[in-house]
Amino acid sequence: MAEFSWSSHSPLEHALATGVHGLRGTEAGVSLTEIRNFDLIQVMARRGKWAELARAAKTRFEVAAPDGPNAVQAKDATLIWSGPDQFLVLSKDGNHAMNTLAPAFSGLASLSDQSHARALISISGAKARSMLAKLSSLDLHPAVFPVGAAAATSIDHTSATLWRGGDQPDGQAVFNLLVFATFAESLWHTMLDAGAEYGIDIRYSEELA
Amino acid sequence: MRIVCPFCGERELGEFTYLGDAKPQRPAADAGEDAVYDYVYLRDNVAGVMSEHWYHGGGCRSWLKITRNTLTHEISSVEPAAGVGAAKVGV
Amino acid sequence: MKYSIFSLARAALSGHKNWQRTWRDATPKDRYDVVIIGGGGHGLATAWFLASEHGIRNVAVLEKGWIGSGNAGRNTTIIRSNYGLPGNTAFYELSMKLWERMEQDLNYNTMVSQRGVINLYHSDAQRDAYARRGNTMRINGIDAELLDLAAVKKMMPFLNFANARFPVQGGLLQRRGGTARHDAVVWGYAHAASALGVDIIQNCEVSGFVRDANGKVTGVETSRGRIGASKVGMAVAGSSSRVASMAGLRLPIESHVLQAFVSEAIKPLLPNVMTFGAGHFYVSQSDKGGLVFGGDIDGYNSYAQRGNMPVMEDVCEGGMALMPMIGRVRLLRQWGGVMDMSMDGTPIIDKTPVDGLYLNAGWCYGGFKATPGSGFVFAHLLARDESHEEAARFRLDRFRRGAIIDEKGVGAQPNLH
Amino acid sequence: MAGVQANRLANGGLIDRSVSLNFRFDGKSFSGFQGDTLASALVANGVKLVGRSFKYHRPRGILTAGSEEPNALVELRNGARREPNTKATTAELYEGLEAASQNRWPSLRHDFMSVNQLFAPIFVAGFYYKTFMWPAKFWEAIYEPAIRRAAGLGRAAGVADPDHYDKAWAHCDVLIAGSGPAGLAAALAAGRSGARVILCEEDFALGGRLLSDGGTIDGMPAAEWISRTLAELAALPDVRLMTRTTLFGVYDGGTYGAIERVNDHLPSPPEHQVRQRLWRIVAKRCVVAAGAIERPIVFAGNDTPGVMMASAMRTYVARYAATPAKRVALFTNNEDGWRTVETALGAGLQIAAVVDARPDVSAAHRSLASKGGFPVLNGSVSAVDGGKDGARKISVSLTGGARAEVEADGLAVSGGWNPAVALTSYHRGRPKWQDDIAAFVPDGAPPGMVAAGAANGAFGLGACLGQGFAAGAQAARDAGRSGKAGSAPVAEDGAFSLTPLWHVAGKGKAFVDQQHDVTASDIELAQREGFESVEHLKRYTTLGMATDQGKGSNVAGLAIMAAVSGKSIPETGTTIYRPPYVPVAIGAFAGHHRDKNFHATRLTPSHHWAAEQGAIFVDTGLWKRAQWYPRAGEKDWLESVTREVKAVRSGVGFCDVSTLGKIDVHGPDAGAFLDRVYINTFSNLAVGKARYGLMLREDGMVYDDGTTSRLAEDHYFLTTTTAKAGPVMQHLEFCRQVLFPELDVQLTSVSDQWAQFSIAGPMTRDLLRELVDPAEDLSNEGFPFMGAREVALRGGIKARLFRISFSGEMAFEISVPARHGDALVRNLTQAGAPFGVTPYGTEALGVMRIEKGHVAGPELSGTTTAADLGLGKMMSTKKDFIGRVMAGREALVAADRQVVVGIKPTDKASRLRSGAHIIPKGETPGPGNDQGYVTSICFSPTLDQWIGLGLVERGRERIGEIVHAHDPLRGEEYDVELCNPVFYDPEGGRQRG
Repeated sequence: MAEFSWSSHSPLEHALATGVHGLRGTEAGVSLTEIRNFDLIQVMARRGKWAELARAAKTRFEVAAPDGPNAVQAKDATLIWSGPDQFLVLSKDGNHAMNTLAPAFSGLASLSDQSHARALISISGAKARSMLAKLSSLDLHPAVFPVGAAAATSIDHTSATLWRGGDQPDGQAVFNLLVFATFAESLWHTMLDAGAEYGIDIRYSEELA
Repeated sequence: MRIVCPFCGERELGEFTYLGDAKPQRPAADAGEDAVYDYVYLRDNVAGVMSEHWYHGGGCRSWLKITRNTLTHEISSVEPAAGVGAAKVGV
Repeated sequence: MKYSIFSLARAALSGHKNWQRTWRDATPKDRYDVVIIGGGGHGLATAWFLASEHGIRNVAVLEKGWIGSGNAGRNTTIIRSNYGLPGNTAFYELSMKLWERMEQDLNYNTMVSQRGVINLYHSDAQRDAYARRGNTMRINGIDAELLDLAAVKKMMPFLNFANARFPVQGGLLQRRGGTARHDAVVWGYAHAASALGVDIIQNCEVSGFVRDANGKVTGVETSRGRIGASKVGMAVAGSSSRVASMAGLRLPIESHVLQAFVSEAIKPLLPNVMTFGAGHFYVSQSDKGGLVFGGDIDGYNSYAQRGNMPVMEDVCEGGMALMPMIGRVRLLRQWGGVMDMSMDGTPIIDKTPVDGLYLNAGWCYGGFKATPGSGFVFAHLLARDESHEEAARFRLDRFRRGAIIDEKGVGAQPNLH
Repeated sequence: MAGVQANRLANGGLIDRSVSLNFRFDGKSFSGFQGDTLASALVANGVKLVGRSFKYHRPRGILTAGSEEPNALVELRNGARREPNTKATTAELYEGLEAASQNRWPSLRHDFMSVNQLFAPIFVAGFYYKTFMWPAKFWEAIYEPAIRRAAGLGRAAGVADPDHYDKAWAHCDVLIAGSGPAGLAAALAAGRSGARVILCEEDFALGGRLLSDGGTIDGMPAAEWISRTLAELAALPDVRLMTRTTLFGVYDGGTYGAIERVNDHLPSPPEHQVRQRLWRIVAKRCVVAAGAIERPIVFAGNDTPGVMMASAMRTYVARYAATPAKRVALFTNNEDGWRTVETALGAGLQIAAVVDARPDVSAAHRSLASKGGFPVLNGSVSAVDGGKDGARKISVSLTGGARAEVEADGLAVSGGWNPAVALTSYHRGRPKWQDDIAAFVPDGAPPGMVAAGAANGAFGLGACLGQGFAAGAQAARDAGRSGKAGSAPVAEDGAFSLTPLWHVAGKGKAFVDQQHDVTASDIELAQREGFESVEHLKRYTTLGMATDQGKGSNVAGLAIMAAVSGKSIPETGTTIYRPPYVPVAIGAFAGHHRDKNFHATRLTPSHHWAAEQGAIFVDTGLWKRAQWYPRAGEKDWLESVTREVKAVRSGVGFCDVSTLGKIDVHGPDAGAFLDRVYINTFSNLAVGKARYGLMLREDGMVYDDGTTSRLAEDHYFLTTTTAKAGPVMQHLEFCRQVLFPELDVQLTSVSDQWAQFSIAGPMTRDLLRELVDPAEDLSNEGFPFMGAREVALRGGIKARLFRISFSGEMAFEISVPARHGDALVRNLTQAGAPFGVTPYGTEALGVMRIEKGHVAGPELSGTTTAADLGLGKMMSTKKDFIGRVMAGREALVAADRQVVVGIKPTDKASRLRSGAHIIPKGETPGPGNDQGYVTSICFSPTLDQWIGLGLVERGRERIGEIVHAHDPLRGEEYDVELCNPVFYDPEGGRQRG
């Protein structure tokens, strides 16, 4: 009997073509990078257990879990608010995967693995906000949506999680976007159409930074 | 219309779904057909300020109780439904 | 005054100085046999049928503003009888037959145009649902045809067949469906009813009901004084809950805003009335040349007679998905009407629990096409105190009994109908 | 190079004479300059006749210089880009522009339809309501088609718009409509205060009337002040000036609609760019500085080419250096009109006369007249002589009764100014009448909005600047910005005196609404016939319903109505103002969402694999699902589907069912929660077990069904139908958050987390034994029917395995994390190869569910009860659940309800179709015996005939009865037998085995 290979395929693998899309001849206004391998766990506090969960999270991540629309950077994870009394844990290398997180929050929270349910796209570039203005109804002005701001929102009538990561060394803002896997290819094409007039530099990364 | 979600902040109408009047309360199990008929079918259909159920399905997935004027669409208050934030109940 | 090409030609000779008012400007009398609240199409049609069919001419129609100022003057002018459920099918066909003789009945050209109404389908499931509906229509003696893709292509070659997200597969066609000039329907009924003695009283807002010791309604309080009535009929779709509440009634109705749109006038482009089956969009072209179109209700309770952008965008997205040739045609005007959305999407024509008060309500966005039929059966109810055969299922107690007529199958949530 | 621009002044104007642009109008070549509109270029080339009116096909010229233009409408561009009804007055000139006049045949100069003018005595307002009624058949056959053909203005392209559109959001503290003095001053004040500002200007140049009228601001010429102001605004980081952008509507919560004509000034949009962009602007405050619109005076012949609004004439002369006439007369009732005389004199034009309706013309103007050598006539213009080549002579009724005639080829008309009150009135506000300017001004506005400057009835330059600046500063403060606004720009206010004059009585047609040919006598007729309400007036005469939206005509029309009905203008009132402020391309409202992008597309984890196999896909909601997998040599879908079904029934097959909604229900009260939302009980379901569940709506009708498994004491895995995945999630959240807040339960959609496949057929276990770790016990004892648990797969990953069956065969559903879905489908193929494993699509799935009598979408129609579906016994009597009480209503438990039953034609060769109705055998079909209909059909390879399910009155009591299938739509009549809906293995041995 044969053993089987269980290779993992990103929902964007088919649609993503690295290189420049749209306007050429100048520096691309938008940079899109898909991040392919990550663990993503939805943590929902149980009735009356928020305080305990918050303590347990603090112990584990050494940062306070977000209790409002923010993304908090821990040393090996990002905790992204996803609704009242709930947050997403984004990490890699199995550090905070289901099997390690579940025991830590046992009885305090209900956990659902979302690692395969989403695609993760990082958006930057001088025209990132112009492109996002066509996709998102959020006000992404630096003063309104600063580093660490997060939003559970909709893009193209589809749920999405958007948060602002740390700025790039050149000071440019970085927006991170989680979209549902089965919508990802469709949304990707919508993003390409929205950004084509600025030129898009397309890449992917096998690893969460 | 813009709705200030108590959790997410001000958001665009398209992120929300409407259910309707929040005044009717689901009757107890033994209340009988008349009471449930009233709950399911009859409406004050207020021309003015009414309390309504909206769902922030395109955001944090909270059900909200919104006080809104049906003549002007002006929203005067937004509160989470009773079961939202249950994790903070009793502590 | 009789209207015809001859009277028009004669009038032209005198510079049109001899035309009289289309309807008399009546002042309220103390008392009427029947008072109808609401000077829209339904109220005026009811008055005309009371006078013409039942000989009841001591009738007043009370209108809070100008006649036709409610949904009669804010709709997309579509007439059809392509319903699928018992209760609806025969009623709307009754109405259609009355449309077909309206101009001669009223001596007023309401520009009834039977250019055909086609509901496009985009999936096998939709085709099957239309087949069921079309067969219901045929069983009720109504014309219906199920068109396949080739037939639709021939009839409407301009649709997006090549590059559509949800390709058209065919359509259910009712050739006798079409449009009518909405304002003219109001004026035509006013003209004809007034000629038979009906008092049409504008700027007369009802503020309450007069009740006797037994609770029977014996008249109405209005902005123009108290008016006595043996019977009072409500035909105030959009305001039904407000008026009913004056009599202490709560109704299975919510008020919602439905937007409608018209484009600039262009030369004839669309042959018929069509509805998109994969989105919220329906359209026809007026005789003046504007594309008249609409889609879904905004979805929240409203009395504001205006809507918001998401629905406007949704409707135009549907239009562009269906026929991208309209991209450069410009939207000229946007407006909103207040719909009486009933809990099953079907109207109510019935006596109320209050003696002497009769209800004609819950038309959702189907009220215009029902205008003559609604007037006909409501007049019957008012005159004879029993439901007309074709409106026998539009009872108020059907919700309590479970005898609901839910064409869309979405249940007691008005914003989904 | 074509044309000589004979009417172009040698100097001046804001045109760029270094960029000459060629264009064609009605096939004739002309040239203009960068900075021209089509209208100004036509003026420069001496073209007077530009269009034909709607009803009478009267020759028309250019009346205005803006978006209020009723007459100069053209078909712009060619082919698929043809844009009907384009206002020449706002269309920017570009190299190669092509425009054609419209609503004329065979040509603009010789328009056959102008014979309509002969019938004008009959074609009065509403004439069609009074005739065309006899004989009745003639209306449909003759009259109406003729009316329709005659109606309409320009021709739409008739083919798909080749350009792209998009939509975007913007956010600001202060939104400003208009860049005239008030708008720029508002932007300065708000910007300096630190506010985020967006200013929308519909023109391609900023400055509003300053561009035409000049003036002195802060001691400098207007042009210099504009450039200084723009420089200062450009230096502010959060001030955004959007030209070619019209703010067209205000919606709830401070949301505004604006249309940006991104590339309409070019022949076609550059690659990757859109033609137009729809903006949804969210603003805390809005300052409407949209200015005012000069209004006409209605007199006979006022539609003759050469008659032009006075301010428009100034614009053509001053801004475009183009002269609409050589010898100009002015007809005014106000001081402002005289500025046209000043401008014309400055450009060296002759002034023929000024006809001023006011008795008291200022001394300054009188001296101007004597210096210029032209008469000032106190009176009114009563007629214009001329035709398609323009005006020639103007008749004047002098105050006191005498008459005068003036030779002129151009007549500038000013009846005063109407503030642009549309934006402030869109929330059903009614503007109020202001006597001193005889105009409606805003009376309140939607929340957060304020009008300033001319839009607010302040016509002086100083007042505009002052009001704009104050409004901008206040708006910034209201938005929470506290920076210093500094001082306001200063200018003198000119005198404004006006004597209202709306209509000059006289012989000949006097047009109120020029595009729709509504005359003053039409309004009188409407009044005579009782159409006195302004809304009736509008609807009866079509006044104000043309593409200019009544910008110029409405107030004049209601003033005439007021006069004939003996009321004041404010008593007469205005019609309701409706957006958009200018007509907006439908394509812009759709944006990206057209063609394939109309709606998003959802792809299953095996999509690309299925595409490689050549699968045919079907749209199911937003999903693309494999419908069947054709193989070479198969002649049609039925052959493929039949093969797939047979393969499953005799061997093994698999199908991607990832589209089902999947919800994690967590928490100590998860079981109690499910008991309340399902009609059956789940709290007693053992861990490791699955159960079929049915949900009702609160009105007692079936809402959804699916299989829910208990994976742990506090964890259920709930599935929904594909169609209801979203609505059920919302419904469950409502139950959790609103109805049952006391329960400790959490819900998460995991629909996208899991790739789920059904594996079905007698050889399912054989396949799974290849795939699953040998340590897992898949025997009937080790993994019984309705078992559910996690298993290890060969090669290292874990999967969930559910022993459930939709096909009626021995079957499992297997799910793996979605990124392994593609691997799973390939591994299934590999593991199943020895057993001839066959992928099957939704058609085969549907065939097998019908053979098995399972209900699905067509039966879950929202109008069926559990009992109708034959599932009434599932309803627990021991607990409350959603829908329990209403399900008991009399009509829902009536004995004669239509219930699910199996249906098969008595002739095995006969086809069965969904939507056919069921009539008792031997009866004539009619409403009284229409007993139900066929809901679902398939060709059953197993039974070798067409079979189906139906909803039939008392169906379950009538098993075995032969009834009639009536399908008049498709012309089919045949007998069918009502039968047990479970056609296949009714004992269920196969799925349990």
